Amino acid sequence: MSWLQEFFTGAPGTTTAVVWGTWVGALLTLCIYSFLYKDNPFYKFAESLFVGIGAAYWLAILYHNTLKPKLFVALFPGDSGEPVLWYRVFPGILAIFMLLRFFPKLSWLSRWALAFIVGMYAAVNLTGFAQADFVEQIYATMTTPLTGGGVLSFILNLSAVVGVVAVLLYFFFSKEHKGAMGVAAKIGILYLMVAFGASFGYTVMGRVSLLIGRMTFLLRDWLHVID
Amino acid sequence: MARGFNIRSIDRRIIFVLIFVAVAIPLIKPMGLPIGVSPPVQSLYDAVDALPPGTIVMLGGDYSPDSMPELQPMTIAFLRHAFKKDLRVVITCLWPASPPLIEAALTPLVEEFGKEYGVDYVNLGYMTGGPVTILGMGNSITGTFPRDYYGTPVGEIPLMDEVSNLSDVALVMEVSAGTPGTREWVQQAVSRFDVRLGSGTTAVGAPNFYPYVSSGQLIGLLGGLKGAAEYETLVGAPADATKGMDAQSIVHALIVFFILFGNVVYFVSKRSAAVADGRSRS
Amino acid sequence: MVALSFGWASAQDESVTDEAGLPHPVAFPPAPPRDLAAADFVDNNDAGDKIELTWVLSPDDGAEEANVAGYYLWRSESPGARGDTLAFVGAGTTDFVDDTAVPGVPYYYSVTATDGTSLSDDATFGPVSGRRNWFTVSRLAVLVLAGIFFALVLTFTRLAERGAKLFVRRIPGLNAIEEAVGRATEMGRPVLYVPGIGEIDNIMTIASLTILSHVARITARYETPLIVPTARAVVMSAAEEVVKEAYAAEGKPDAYNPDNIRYLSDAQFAFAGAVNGIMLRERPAANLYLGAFWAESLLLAETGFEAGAIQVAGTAMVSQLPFFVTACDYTLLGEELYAASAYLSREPKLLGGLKGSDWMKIVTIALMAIGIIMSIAGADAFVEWFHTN
Amino acid sequence: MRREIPLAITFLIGVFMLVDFFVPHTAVTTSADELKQWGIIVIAASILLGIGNLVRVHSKKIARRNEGWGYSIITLTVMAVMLWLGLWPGAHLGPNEMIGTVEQGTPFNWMFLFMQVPLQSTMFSLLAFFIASAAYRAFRLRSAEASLLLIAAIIVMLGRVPLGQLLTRNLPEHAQLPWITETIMAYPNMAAFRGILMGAALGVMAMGLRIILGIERSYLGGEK
Repeated sequence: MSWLQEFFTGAPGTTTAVVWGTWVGALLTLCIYSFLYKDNPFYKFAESLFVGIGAAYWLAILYHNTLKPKLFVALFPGDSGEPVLWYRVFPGILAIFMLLRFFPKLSWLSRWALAFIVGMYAAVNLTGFAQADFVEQIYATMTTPLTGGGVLSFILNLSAVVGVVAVLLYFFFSKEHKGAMGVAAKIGILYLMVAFGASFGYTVMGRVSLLIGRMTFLLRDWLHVID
Repeated sequence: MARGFNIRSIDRRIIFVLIFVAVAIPLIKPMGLPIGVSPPVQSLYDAVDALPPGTIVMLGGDYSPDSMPELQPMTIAFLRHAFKKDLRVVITCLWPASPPLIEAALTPLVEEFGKEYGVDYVNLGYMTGGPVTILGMGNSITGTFPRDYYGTPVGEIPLMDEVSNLSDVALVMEVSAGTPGTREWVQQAVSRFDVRLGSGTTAVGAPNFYPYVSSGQLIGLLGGLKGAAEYETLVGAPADATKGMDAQSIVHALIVFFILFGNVVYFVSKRSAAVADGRSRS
Repeated sequence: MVALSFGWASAQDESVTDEAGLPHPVAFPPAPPRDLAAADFVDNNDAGDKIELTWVLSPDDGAEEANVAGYYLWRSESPGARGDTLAFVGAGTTDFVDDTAVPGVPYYYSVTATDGTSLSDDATFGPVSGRRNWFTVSRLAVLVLAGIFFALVLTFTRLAERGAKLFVRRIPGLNAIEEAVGRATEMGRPVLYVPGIGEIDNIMTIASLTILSHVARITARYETPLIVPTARAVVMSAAEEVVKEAYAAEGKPDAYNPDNIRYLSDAQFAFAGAVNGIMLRERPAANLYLGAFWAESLLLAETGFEAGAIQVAGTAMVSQLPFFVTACDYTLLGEELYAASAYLSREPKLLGGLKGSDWMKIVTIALMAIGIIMSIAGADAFVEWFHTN
Repeated sequence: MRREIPLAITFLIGVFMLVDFFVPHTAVTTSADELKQWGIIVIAASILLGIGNLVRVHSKKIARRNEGWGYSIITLTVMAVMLWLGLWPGAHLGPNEMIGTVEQGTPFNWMFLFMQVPLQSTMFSLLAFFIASAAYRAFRLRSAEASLLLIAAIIVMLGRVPLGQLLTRNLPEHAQLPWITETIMAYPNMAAFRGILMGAALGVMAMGLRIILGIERSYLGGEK
């Protein structure tokens, strides 16, 4: 397979692999951009490549980085000198159960595996959100630095406390939004709109950045118009 | 369209061409607009900068190619800062696509700073599991990542002798494109194991994380390409993010113009339509 | 050279050291630190190997003369001896966590101040031993608050199961949905209902299917065509069931048209493109987008707006809400989507969760108010109780 | 039994992981740590399941000659090639396993960097165009709320780029766009997201409780 070795040999960035790769990448980029004109076979071709390579890539790296060290080597270390973790037989069995989903007669066993991870994730997320996103946020609001920072800091920090309370009340459903509750909800919606506005601005920024990234690839790596 | 031609239903392909031009021209003819640094970026930089040489930090690379233009510059700027300060870096990935992207960032930097794999830095590769994996690292990093990206058992990697769990890491920099990412790190590592966490996120995610900045759960935050450009400025090595800022400025201005102009056209035509429509409602 | 290994090298050249590498006590040593105390340290991964030491600074620490350079800490297994050097810490430090203790072994600790050349007298404490702990006390707040919340949720769920009338206010978004459907009926044009591109196990998709059932009953009543494009095969079959059932419940099973529940494509942009095609060809007068949406939200809302349809959206995907708010006539924000589904279905588990969250929010607001007052008043113990790490 | 055993598994694992959060004693933590490793393995199997499903969907499409079945052939073919390069020991040239860098000469990595990377990153950069078009055609100041949203958006869009800094650099500090933007982000935006976050946390906690107690069983799927 010497031609393949040659393909990858050379100074960094100038190998045949990189030169050809850049061309392939550029053509695929243009295939996707053709969608801007309208949906067409080039776009569909690129999209089907994307799905296939993505899935196979994931599978391969899942095997090398997760399944092999954690399951296969743990059970059969061979001469690597690592200890045998016999109890990894159990998750191994659960993993096989999970895949029995493909066999209608035995697919009920896959629920055991599913139940295992659903239970684990339910608990891990429960404590994670309870601590970091609930109790810690209460603590952070309590310790809002209202004093000792001057007038502007006082106003801004107070506005933050008011905002947290108003947003919580906006999403309170056990009482009609009338009277004092109505006022709180109105204030809440103002905060939400400002936040969504910020989110809007940031999202625009992100999308534009992706385009800049691709354009840099086309103009620099492919066409060498810029450096 | 069915309504017949008017300026409102202008072919969107014209808009596409304008956007294309607004990105390409500033890239070809840069203006070099100044980059100001925002407080959440400064505080992250200061925290990293204050670490003594030899300190072990962790880089969490959790993104895929679709957010690479925003996040790859952050990874590069952070690694550059860390290598410049002689910090040692342990890299972990919760997204399957990250390890080769991180490798691509590392290759030129390792050459430039003369760093040695396994001594100055290590890439532990991808591990599935998200929050559970972070939790696992709180107890044992080597138990959670038994081998590195290249399949070497961690027992054979000198740097990993000094790292047993997250408390042996002075700071974690999480470069995050979504789930699992910054939120999971805050929940499972910061709150649970008292880890010091800084984060770089896509612009789409950044506004969500300000409560964590305010509460101190995040020591700093880089939001999108601008955040990356700010970090590049602080590290003193302007690169891709900084170069993109001119185009970013021009396109933002163009989009703001579109919103304003679109609204003016809309309300003017609605008023004239209301006048013309006065007698017969369709 | 203990001092050197802690990066404290300034005084090292002049210091006189014994074999153990420690400075000799010579003339004017600094005053000793006081009140050394040691206690088992509880942390989130407590194996009983951590003991926390605290002491009061030497009076000379920070004073102009005889400045203290730092403190040496010793650990011994017998009283009256310094034992092994544990650590050197810089001036101004008043605590240290020894994380090398063997659980259950009694230790005697000593601390001395040093100015770099001489050592003060010792402050000692002991015996103390590390314990494997059964509860992380700092997390009590999480346990208590989660406990209160769970009690509320389970109580309300039980009440709902017993048929108690639990009040939930009507979400204005539902009125907007009904108006939009009414408008389409008036115009004799179809209603388009997009249940998002989430999988069937996504709670937004589940909430959306509840609302779909409500919408289908209205369209059944008025015999207005209802088009439901889906991006997931499983969601399509679920939507079929929901719509068919609603038409049957309204006594119009014949008006149900299975061709209008369509699977278009799993691919995000291909799906959006196909839905846009429906909007332009079949010209629905009302577009309802309820469920989990990602980047395609923008493409749908834009085309629908251009086509002149009344649009109502609802999602808990925060990053997509801005686009819906600016391009749709009405938008259900985040939790409103779930509340609308609980309101319509009256399912006990949904109502219990909703009511429980509601009252927990009131508890939270009250706690925050008290906490802020306490914090300003300097009652730190109350506030710190909520600091859980 | 087909329902009871999964519900019991969920309950036991869930409760044990909750206990692990509060109890630092090694009697709990040692086995909880190993259980987390098991969780990672089983999750990996669920990813295999997802990929298997993808293969099944495309195979069916080809077998039935559904619309676009030709594209399904492309998907499955490149998938097979990529898998062969990634898993078959004879297919690689690199020093370390099949993965590695381009410099080390692995075709697997070449396909990732020069096919997957451009495809995936270009796909989402399309949104820059779509957002611009929607900005002109659909984002309307239709109500007080939408107007407030768009005004905040415009300030942030200009304040977060160097242009905004340049335009307002001669104004007093608190009138400069970058300062206003950071203030919006750190106060009203922070407050609203904190409120949303706390509400969402309650939602996740209630869902977790229902799953562990077996009140919520929809994840177990059909079979009435």
